[in-house]
Amino acid sequence: MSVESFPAASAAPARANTTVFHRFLRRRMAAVGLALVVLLVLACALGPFLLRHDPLTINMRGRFLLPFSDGHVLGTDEMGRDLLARILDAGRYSLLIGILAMSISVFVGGFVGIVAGFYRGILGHGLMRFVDGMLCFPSIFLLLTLAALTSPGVVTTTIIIGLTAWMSVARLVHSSVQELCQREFIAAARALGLRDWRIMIGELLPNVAAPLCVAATLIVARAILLESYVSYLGYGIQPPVASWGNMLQKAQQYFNSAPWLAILPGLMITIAVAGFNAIGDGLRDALNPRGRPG
Amino acid sequence: MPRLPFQGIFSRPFRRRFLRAVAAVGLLNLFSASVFAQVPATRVEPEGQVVIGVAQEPTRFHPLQRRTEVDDAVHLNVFSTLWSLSPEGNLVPDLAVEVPSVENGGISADGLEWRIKLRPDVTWHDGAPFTAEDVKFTIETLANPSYPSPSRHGHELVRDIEVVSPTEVRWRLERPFAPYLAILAWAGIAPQHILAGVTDPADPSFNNSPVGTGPFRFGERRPGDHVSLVANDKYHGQGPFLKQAVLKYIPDQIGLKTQFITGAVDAVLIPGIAPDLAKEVERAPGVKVHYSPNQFVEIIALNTQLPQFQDPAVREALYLALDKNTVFNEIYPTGTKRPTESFLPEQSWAYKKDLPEHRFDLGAARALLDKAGWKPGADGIREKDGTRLAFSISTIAGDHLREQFQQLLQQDWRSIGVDLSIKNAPSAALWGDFWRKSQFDSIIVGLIVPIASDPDPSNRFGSWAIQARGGTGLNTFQYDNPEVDRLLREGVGTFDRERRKQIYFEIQDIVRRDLPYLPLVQGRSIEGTKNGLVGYQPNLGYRVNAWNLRDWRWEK
Amino acid sequence: MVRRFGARLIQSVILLWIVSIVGFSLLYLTPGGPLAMFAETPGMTQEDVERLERQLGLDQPAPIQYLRWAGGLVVGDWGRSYRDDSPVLEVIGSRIGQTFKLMLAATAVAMSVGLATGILGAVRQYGRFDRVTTILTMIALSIPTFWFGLLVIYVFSQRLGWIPPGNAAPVGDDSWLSALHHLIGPALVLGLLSTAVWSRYMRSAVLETLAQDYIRTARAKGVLRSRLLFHHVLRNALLPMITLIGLELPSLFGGALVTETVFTWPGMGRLFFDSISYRDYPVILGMLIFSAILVISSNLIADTLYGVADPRLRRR
Amino acid sequence: MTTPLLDVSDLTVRFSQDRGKVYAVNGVSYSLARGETLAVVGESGSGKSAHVLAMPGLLGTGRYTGAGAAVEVGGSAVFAGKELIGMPEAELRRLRGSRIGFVFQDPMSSLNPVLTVGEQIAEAITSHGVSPRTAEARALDLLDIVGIPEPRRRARHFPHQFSGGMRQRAMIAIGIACEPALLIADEPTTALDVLVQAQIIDLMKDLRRQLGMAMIWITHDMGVVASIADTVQVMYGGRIMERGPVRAVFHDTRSAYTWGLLNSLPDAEMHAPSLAGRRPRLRQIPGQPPDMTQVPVGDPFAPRNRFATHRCLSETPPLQQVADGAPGHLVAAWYDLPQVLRAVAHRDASPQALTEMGT
Repeated sequence: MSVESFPAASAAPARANTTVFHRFLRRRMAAVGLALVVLLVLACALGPFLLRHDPLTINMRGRFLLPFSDGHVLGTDEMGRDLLARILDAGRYSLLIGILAMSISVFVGGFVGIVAGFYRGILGHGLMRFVDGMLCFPSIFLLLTLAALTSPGVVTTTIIIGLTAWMSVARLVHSSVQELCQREFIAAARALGLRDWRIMIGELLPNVAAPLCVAATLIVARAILLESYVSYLGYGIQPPVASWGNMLQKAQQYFNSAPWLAILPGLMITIAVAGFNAIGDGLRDALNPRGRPG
Repeated sequence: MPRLPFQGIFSRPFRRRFLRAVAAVGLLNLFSASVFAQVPATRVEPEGQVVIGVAQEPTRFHPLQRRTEVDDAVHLNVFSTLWSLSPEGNLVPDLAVEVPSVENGGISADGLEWRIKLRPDVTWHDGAPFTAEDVKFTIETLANPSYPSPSRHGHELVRDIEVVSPTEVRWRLERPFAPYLAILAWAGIAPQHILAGVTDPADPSFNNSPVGTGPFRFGERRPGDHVSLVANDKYHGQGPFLKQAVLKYIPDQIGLKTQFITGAVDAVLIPGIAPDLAKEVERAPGVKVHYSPNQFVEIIALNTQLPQFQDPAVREALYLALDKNTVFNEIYPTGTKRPTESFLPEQSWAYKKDLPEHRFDLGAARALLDKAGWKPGADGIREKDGTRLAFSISTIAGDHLREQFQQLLQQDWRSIGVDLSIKNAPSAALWGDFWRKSQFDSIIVGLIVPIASDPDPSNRFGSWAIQARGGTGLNTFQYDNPEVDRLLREGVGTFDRERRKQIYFEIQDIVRRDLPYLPLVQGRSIEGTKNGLVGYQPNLGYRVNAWNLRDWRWEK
Repeated sequence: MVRRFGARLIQSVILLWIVSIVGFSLLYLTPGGPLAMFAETPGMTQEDVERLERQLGLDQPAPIQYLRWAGGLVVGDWGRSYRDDSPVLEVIGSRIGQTFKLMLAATAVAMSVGLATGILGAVRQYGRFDRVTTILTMIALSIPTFWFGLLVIYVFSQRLGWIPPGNAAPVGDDSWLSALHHLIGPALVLGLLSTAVWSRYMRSAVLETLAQDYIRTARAKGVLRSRLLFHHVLRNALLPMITLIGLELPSLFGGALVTETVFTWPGMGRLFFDSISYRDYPVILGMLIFSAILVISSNLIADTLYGVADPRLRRR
Repeated sequence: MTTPLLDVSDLTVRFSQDRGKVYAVNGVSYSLARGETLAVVGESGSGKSAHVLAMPGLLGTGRYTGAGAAVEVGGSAVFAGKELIGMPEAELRRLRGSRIGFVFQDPMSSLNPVLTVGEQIAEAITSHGVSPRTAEARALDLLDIVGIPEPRRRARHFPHQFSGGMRQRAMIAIGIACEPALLIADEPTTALDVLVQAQIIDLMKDLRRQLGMAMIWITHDMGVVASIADTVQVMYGGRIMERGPVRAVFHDTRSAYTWGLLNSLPDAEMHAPSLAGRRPRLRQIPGQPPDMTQVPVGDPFAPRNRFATHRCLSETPPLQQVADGAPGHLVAAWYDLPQVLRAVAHRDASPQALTEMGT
């Protein structure tokens, strides 16, 4: 005789229907991160339309202008281009590359993870060993080798970053799928004679969506960082296209005479990456309230 | 931009004398200035060290194998050549007692028999005596087709090499070949007593501890950091005055500049100071900045076989729309580059001064294109017969000044209806088939056109030198002009310098008119030394201005 | 234990085999080659270039080149550098010391600062210190290493003159004091990211440990607070940190690459960039394999150590 | 009349979390005599563990809370003449383990996995000023006392090398290491299987007799209550619902909640292993447990109580002596349960039907 199994007196039953979003917003860092990212995306998306200056217009007679001179809020760069316009324009590329590269990793990683988790056997094993192998290379190593050996540009940089970041996604998805495959509903789906791909897309994919979302957000942050590394080292985005990384690379030449040229893009990278990181952290906690804090 | 062997042997005075002599003797010259450098000097105890910052790492010290310009900084100080090149362009005897000539009997009248007398008092760094066997071994190895020598150019003509005595060696050339004297001024003599026994040419042991006869012994190499050279107290010439010379590898130009200003290095050589930072460095206390001309001519090479570029009007319009003034006032500050219209350095005797001067005139450029039938399309880009005036421009990714230049061009050319896209690549990708087989549209490149000691540009403009069409040579412009072909053939067929000069003047005129490339500037190396360091002397005969470390010292 | 180790060892060898194929194909498939940079050498003819290519074995088909190279790997002959003909292992060996020194210093910074802040933050969760460190670690995780390095050089070297702008040591000065002085900047920069990672992991490990029943038991016994922290909390919370060393290694190694570039440090990072720009294939491949071995073996060692350190996994 | 060992009056416990306040214990008063065994019964969240652990400062008032909750404890709890509430942590620490011993529910998670069992027992002794050497010897004695064979060998083992029952014996050894005046046992047998449960209960009965200590035994198992306790105290919603001598409470039940507990007997069919795990599924008292985040008003059980009156919902009943009951039998109810039950019995309501009516 026992009373233990009476419905547990939950501490907050009234809020049991609290949505993930609310839980997310209750974390201050996450909310700030979301606000930063939204602000940044809006500024980069709309800013260039609202500014008087074109990010590509060169004015060799107005180079290295100080901030707030001649109608240039942040001054001009080494080619006399408006720095604010350029930073926002660069942000479009940096953010876009981050998001596209993330999509590639999530797509490839999700695909490999689901397939490998669903088909145990040689296929699954082989795929996961390949993932392990790729993970043995420090990612910057892999990235730079690829970047240095191909012709640089927006498309190649995006693909390369995407292709060096998918392995962790594959691992994550693989382990969730393996766990899911133990569950009854998958067995039921199989018993019903559903085709494999329908089980994978219809049953498994929705169930790995939550961890995938978290991983995706964190990968955006990582991809933005990686893009900046590669571009900084001269193997990434090439002028005249600006990205925060290559603006930094060009600006370091003038670190002594015009330090703000290098400081601002670096700051933007930090803000964007921190924003996405904070969102990712918040999402993870919100989706998994009993998970580890911090 | 690649700076490679044999770039600098053609400074004007040397060449002038050389050809005067050729004209006089009909074949080879006697150097009036073949002074004996081996006047015994009172030996000064070497003291102090100098740290020279370079942005490439010296790694190859084997005198018989391929090397880059920064390796030369070691080679020229550890090894000796039979004779060397002075800054004035004279050949100065080093291991040889005298530079051979017809007049002193070193070279036979027909130019085929060479007889070299060697100094008896030279020892290798390991104490072994230097003899004629070493010279024989060096030349034979360089000529050996199965040995990985960088080039057999010239050496392959040597026949019947023979050691007459320990201090005399002689050989026969298969045919008269004047440039061989200059080529030998680049060939460091290798120790036969060490290398004769090494069967595997890839054995790194000699590379890692080379033994020469030069003013400095090889000290040590800390990979990725520095190479140190130590004074050779048994050096057969004057000097050295420094106890130690260090080539400090600092991988990027900005780091190099920073460390020079902060005093961590005493001199900056390869690749020197970036032009846009020269003024900043000049302002720093305690340092001197040198603007030393080099052999590079910077151009925008055009792939003339592209349909856009086949029309000469397009090439001319592009040149008219090139804002050289802004480039040389803003991107490359005054004094750091010298605008040019020719492919030859101004120091060359064949350099033509009065080529038509470039002018910047966007209106004229537009008018020219209009006249030639290139009509602006809906997007403002001109087209003719279905060909859009759109093409790409390439250069080495990361060369920030050229990138700035490209972006300026993009804007200027857009205004005459040209769509220019930028397509840069790392050097290893750029200089392969992309460049050699003319796969580019246009490319900014620094060239050294003459080969060895001659201004002859056959390798660049002869229609037989187009690799894309199976030729051998570097006519990557795919420039094909029968008139130029004829002149080139005539130019190498005569020894009359005045005649040749006229021919090359004519070629410069035609090329300037045809514009297979858009000429920009002749380069200057911007190098720096600390105050109090003396001995730095630019020498167009070598590709690194650390050729004479034996003369460097600190002022008392 | 031994059997587990053996199985892991076999897995590792298979991994290495995969790694070698991936690495080789990567380089083989890319355009350009080690002799491209001699293209603009006047006096070097096309024939000269082809002759040198033959001598380097670059004209062989890919599978032959792979087998030749992989066979060498097994017997410890990793090929020769195209740049100076030195054996690849020797080339790597000549640089790895500097990189290890840097990584070690960075790890020392990261572990001391990271563990301390992580513990303090967890012990006073949501306190002011915890809030500040949480924000700081987030920034540290997000800041681009090279940019931070540039700032450090600009402020502490060029403006204040406290630390040298780069290099491992001035030429000819081998004193440890000078070496230490040169190490400060790069170690701090490289250590920043790891510090944040360590701090976060430590914080959550401590929090998790604190929530364990046995901590309540210890308190119920009346154990002194200091003993509670060091004997009960840290002993348990530090255990998973052993594996973190293994997990952190690849990113630390990659970070060293970037930091070395900023601080002109003569280690593996510089070697990597030089090798890439010179297309020194044997060295690039060697470094890829080397880093993979490093990662695999460090994971293996970390797992083994964990097995030894945690009594639940120990077998007598 | 001797002074009680523990005198609790109007004890309140509140957790504040980021979700708001939780009213865990709302004014609990009772006293415990020396040598007395008190069983505290209730479901999870009834405040039965919280109120007991709050007194010696084990509910997160210490530095190392671990949970994201701050705890406020109010009221008074006098232990052996000393006020525990508000006592500095350093002083509390000295009490814990020496005068007050503890045995917790899950011996696996309650023992530190990386320390040997011997170390963990000895630590309970060294923490109170005994030299390590003495403590070690004492630890071996204790292992022997709690019935672990080969103490010398076993002391060097880690918890994972022990069986469940042996772990709990070790846990008990820790609890009694300093011969405390009060042993707080928080569901010490819940995690054990039935056979081992009985052994542990026997052991603790023995020890209680030998050491003459008082015991607070927190449990949800009425069977255990009957076999070990002198007094039983039924808690719900952070309040005492009914309290009194075991016999009185069991046979003269006055609270509807107690009555519900006693009648929620598992029947045979429900002993079958469920998919959920080791515990059999039991019949439940219908309805939701109370929302502890609201300021409590009225009889907390009223919303689930079939017999609740309007008064029950609005006014909190005080804990009072049952007018016609045994001395010390207290109940907090506005209704008179025996009377209500008699009325229902007329309509032929089986206990089972009755609970079902509650829905």
